Amino acid sequence: MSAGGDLIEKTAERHLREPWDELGLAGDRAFAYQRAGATFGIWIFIASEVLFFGALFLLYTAMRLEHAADFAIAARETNIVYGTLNTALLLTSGLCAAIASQASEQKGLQRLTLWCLGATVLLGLAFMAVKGVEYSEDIEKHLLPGAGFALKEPATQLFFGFYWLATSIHAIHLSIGIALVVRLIWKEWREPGFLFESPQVEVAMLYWGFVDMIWIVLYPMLYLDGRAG
Amino acid sequence: MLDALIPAFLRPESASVQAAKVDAIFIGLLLISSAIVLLVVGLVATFAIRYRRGSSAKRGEMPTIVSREFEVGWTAATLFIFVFIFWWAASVEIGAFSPPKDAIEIHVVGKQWMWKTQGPSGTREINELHVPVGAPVRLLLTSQDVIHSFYVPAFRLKRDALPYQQTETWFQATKTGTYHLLCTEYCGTDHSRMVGRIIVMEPQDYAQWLTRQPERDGLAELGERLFSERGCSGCHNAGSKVHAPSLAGIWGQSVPLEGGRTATVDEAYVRDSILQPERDVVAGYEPIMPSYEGKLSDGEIQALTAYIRHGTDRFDLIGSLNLAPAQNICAPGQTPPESAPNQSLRSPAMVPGAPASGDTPP
Amino acid sequence: MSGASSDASTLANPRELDLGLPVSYLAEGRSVASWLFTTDHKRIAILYALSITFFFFIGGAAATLVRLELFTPEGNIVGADTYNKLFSLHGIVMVWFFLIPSIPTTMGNFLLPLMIGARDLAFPKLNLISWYLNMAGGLLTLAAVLAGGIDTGWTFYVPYSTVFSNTFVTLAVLGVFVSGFSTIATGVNFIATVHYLRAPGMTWFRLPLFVWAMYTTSLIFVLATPVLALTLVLVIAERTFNLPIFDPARGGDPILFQHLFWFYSHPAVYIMILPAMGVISEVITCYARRRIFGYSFMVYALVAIAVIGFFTWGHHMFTSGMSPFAALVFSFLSFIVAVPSAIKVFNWTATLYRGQIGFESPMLYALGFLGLFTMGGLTGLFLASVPIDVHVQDTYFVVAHFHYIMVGASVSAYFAGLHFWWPKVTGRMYPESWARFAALLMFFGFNLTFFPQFIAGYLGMPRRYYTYPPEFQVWNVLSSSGAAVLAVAYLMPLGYLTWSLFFGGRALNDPWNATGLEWRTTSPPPRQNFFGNPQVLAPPYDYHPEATPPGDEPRIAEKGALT
Amino acid sequence: MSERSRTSIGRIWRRGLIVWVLLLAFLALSLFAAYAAPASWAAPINFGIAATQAVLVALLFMRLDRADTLVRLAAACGLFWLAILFALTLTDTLSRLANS
Ligand code: HEA
Ligand code: HEA
Ligand code: HEC
Ligand code: CUA
Ligand SMILES: [Cu+2]
Repeated sequence: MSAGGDLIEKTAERHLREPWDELGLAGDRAFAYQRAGATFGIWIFIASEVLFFGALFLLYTAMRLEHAADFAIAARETNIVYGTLNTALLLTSGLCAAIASQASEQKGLQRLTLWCLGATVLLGLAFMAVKGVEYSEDIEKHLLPGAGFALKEPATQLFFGFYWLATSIHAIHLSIGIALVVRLIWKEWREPGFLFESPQVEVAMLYWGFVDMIWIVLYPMLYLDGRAG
Repeated sequence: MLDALIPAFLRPESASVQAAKVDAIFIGLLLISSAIVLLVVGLVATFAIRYRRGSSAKRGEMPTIVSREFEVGWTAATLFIFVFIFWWAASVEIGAFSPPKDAIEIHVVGKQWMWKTQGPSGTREINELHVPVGAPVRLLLTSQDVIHSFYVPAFRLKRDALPYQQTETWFQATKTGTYHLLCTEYCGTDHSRMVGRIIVMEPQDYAQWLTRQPERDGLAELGERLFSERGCSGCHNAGSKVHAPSLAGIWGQSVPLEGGRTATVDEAYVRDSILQPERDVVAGYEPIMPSYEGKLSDGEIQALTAYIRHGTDRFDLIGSLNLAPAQNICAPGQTPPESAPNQSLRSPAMVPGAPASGDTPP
Repeated sequence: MSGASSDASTLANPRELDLGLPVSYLAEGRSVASWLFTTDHKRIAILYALSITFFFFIGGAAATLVRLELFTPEGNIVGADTYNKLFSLHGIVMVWFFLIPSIPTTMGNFLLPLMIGARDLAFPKLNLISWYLNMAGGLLTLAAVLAGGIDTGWTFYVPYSTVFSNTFVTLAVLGVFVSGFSTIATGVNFIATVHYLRAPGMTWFRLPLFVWAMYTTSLIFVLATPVLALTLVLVIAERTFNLPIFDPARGGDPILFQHLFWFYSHPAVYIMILPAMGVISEVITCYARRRIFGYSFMVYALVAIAVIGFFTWGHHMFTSGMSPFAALVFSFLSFIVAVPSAIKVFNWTATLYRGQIGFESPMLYALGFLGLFTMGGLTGLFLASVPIDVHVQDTYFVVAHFHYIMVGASVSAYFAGLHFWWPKVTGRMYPESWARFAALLMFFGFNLTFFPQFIAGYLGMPRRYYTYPPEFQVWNVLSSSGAAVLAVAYLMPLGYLTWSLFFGGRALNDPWNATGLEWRTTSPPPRQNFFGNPQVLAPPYDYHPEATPPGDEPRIAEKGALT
Repeated sequence: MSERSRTSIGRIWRRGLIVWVLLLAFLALSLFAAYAAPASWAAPINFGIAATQAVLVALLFMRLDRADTLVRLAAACGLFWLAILFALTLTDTLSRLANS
């Protein structure tokens, strides 16, 4: 009982312990453990998100199989310049994110990490700006499904239903990504050195990479169909 | 035979070819399941009593190999039983899949909250369907609004009616009589009142019935005009903003009134409703309907009544839904005209990628 | 005798009452804030327990009104629209705010770290956020009810829910959507915990089956819920922004909605049963004093159910207009998924063989579970046979089927677990004879309520019917009377368990003489769960490897109480 | 961890840039294919390219190439379950389409 009592006293000082405390791990292994746990956690979440977007893509697949011709007509109406530009922006931001994540693992690369995070945010914001311009042009062109829709083939409305939905869900994800990265930058600013080996950088960057991948798939769905001929 | 195992009051009426087959599977499954339940519950009870705490039954270590053998054994056994049941059920399903070529073709349209049918030679009915006994009947279903489901318990028949799509099923009645027609896909407020009757008749009665079907007469046409001219449609039509009951298919139904009474819709009731609407207020509605006392002549009221009786809907379902007209209609007992099976109404094949007719899938 | 042995001096001795030991998690901080901002998995479990109890009674009250209305064939107590809102409320609340979170978030949260010898879940803050999301979702749905209700049924089928219903669908759907995030977060948390925080020696095949059940349930949480979330987003988008997605008038396909919905909702029914199976495995072994029969098969069966459960969703759509080819595929797969359930039933039965079976209330619930789950599962096979399903689809046969599993099996298991771990959670004993009486009453009331529904269903009574053809009245009267009994039976635990919090005897650390790490600490456990580093040296359910030694039995209530 | 810290800045950048250039090249390629390839070929080509790009991002930006088996398993699970969803739903939609 005395040994137990001892332990309790010790832990009373550090009131909230991390769950991995006292798993019999050496200090730095515990840290690696925490990091690995966080990475694993975010990957499970990404698997979950794969199904979220997967269901959306399934919807597209099924509708397009049924209305191939109308979908081609509708896809021609999207603005390929903005679409391609945005794809390039996001791919570049993905590069910055990847570099940031790898740089954060190494001593002495804090500045690089910070810069890359900054660039990631800026590219993300640029994407959103382009998307905003594109949206307003779409609205001008009456591509919002409903009364007064620009195209007459009925299933073109389905395509644009999907277009608005998919792009806005993607934009919401991207905004969350931007918020996460801004938070990291803010934390580093408040508490220099925070970014070094922080599992949070890895988590945010993995999420960013995932949002990137979603756009990579959306691009041919929304912009490339029906261009030939 | 087998179904004699179940007392009559536990057995739903069985009035179609399919019903007998379904009941056979049902009873088969019931026997298997009872055996399983008896086995499981029996074992649990036996063990619970024999090995209750403190009983003197002998306990000891179980031989270690047993466990594995048992596991594999009962896994294999259940798998075998399951595959057998599946095979049995599936073979009945596949066998009953496509309707005979000479089936009578009936179009069914579901609509909140009524069934409209159109049979051979254009006979139209609401919440009712007359069919001859012993002849296969093929139903082509669709819906004007939400999903409904056409259910005839006595035939063990059910199929959803989907908006802008066509589904199909078929049956062959084996017994004359009147059977429930129910809607079993939840479709809004009066889902539970979307019920009707299937009337199975002897073929000669059916042929007679067919000839007796009145065309919609002039009176109802007049009523229809009045219905919109006098503003009834403003409240009573489906799209209306005013909360008023739909009059579709209410003829002969009993309606619940405010205060717990019910009334049957007949000439007198409709007349009362028009002249003294505040007297019998339908349960769940405000008494906002104006009285038409003095504003409508007796003749006009009769016309309106005729209209309500014969259906308030323009009943041009084939036209409005762009369905191809039925091609192989024939009176029972006759041979069908040499008909090319209507390609666009072909049933979905059992095999994906089977040679498709009409337009090729993308 | 303990399978989980440890460093004897630092661990609480399971056979002693720990009077001198430090504060339990319950006593650490008594302010409201210390509860609302806690990251202690045990306190979060209590928060969940409160919220799901609340939702259970809301759902139960709606069910009571439904049954009252169905007493007579005419509509006389509520209007048609109200009735529709009642069963929708009942289904939505019971499924998403009671049964899905029930066992995982209360017992799972409380016991998972204890059972694997961890201090907490891997992401304690995320755990708290989950609870808030769950509450937010529940309150949004309740707001929809207060605003005027929702009448789509729990299935939200389009186009009724998107185009035709003019009730508060968006709000309610939003509520379910938000609660979906809560379950995803819980799933992520559980999976990471099981992978990373097992105590030394706790190998995968030494995990208690309850932990395996939580793990497999979490898999479904993570992989199925997002599809529901997306589907609900589509419904919201179609309703509020008029985006055409499923609208058949603009080329959409309502059957696609059903695929997406059931891709989630069929696996979701396994979310509701797997945790129950976990609880039952713990309870049966303890009161039969035997090692579980065929541990590894039990594990494989759990995993198989979780995985194969994803292949069978189409059996809800046999009459929907789905292609008949697909119907047969789904029918076949539905039979396959029943095999692992059969393995479990047989193994539980075999576990009883040569045991020392006692009939404390958790065991009564567990035995009830066995029978009712078997009944419910077997009627599932009826439904999986296409020709029979064509007849009974959307009739009371289906209603009876799923209540047999969800109420008869899962809720029984919930109560079994509640009683079993009550001493651990609260440190108090409940009055055993009351508990036994409630268990028996529940079993009786349950069968009276739902067995007649099988008959009514086979005779052709459709579900979601507010008025019905009078020939079905007999069955409905029986069913409604049963529901009254059931209501009383459910109110009883509420009463005596609350009583026990204040007046119940103090519980021993291990009143049932059970194995498992959760019993190797005080009742209630301290914030840190253990006094020292638990270490696991043997497989679980190490009840009596050889013949039962005399005296190896639970210390029943009287002996377990201090006063 | 120690193995990771040996990676120099140069290597990080070099590797990242190569991937990035590849990704952009693929983007250009798919843009070209969308206009130049025959209509029936365009979709498979474009989705094939998108898949390749996604794999590149997953492996080299999100570092699946060096991740634990456990993490890879999580990613694989996502894809596997996605496959279930697609396969069984399309079983129905395709067999209905093939006959309508
Ligand atoms: C916890 C919930 C739960 C569980 C576990 C199950 C389990 C099963 N369910 Fe159930 N089901 C629901 C909840 C559940 N269901 C709900 C809520 C609905 C309705 C939804 C709605 O429409 O609102 C539904 C509806 C439903 C339908 C659609 C009915 C319809 O609407 O037409 C079908 C059809 O196949 C079905 C089948 C099955 C099968 C085959 C199993 C199997 O997993 C069962 C396996 C178990 C056993 C088989 C018993 C034990 C086995 C033995 C003892 C072995 C020995 C047996 C033999 C050798 C024969 N269920
Ligand atoms: C997890 C799930 C769960 C649980 C626990 C229950 C519990 C019960 N359900 Fe359930 N039910 C569903 C899930 C569940 N149900 C679902 C998903 C549907 C389908 C909905 C749909 O169609 O969309 C459904 C539909 C459904 C119907 C069909 C409605 C219809 O189709 O028209 C009926 C009818 O009898 C019913 C009855 C009951 C009863 C009597 C209980 C009882 O077990 C409840 C007992 C509990 C209490 C009674 C509460 C305790 C007491 C009080 C609150 C005090 C007040 C009461 C009194 C004083 C009497 N339920
Ligand atoms: C201002 C709206 C309004 C107008 C105009 C109106 N009704 Fe009604 N009607 C109602 C309402 C509300 C009810 C239900 C309450 C009641 O029974 O009074 C009703 C009930 C009825 C009923 C009984 C319905 C039932 O389900 O039993 C009939 C029949 C009827 N109306 C016929 C007519 C006819 C014919 C006209 C035109 C000549 C007409 N109504 C014009 C609002 C209207
Ligand atoms: Cu129509 Cu229910
Ligand atoms: Cu199911």
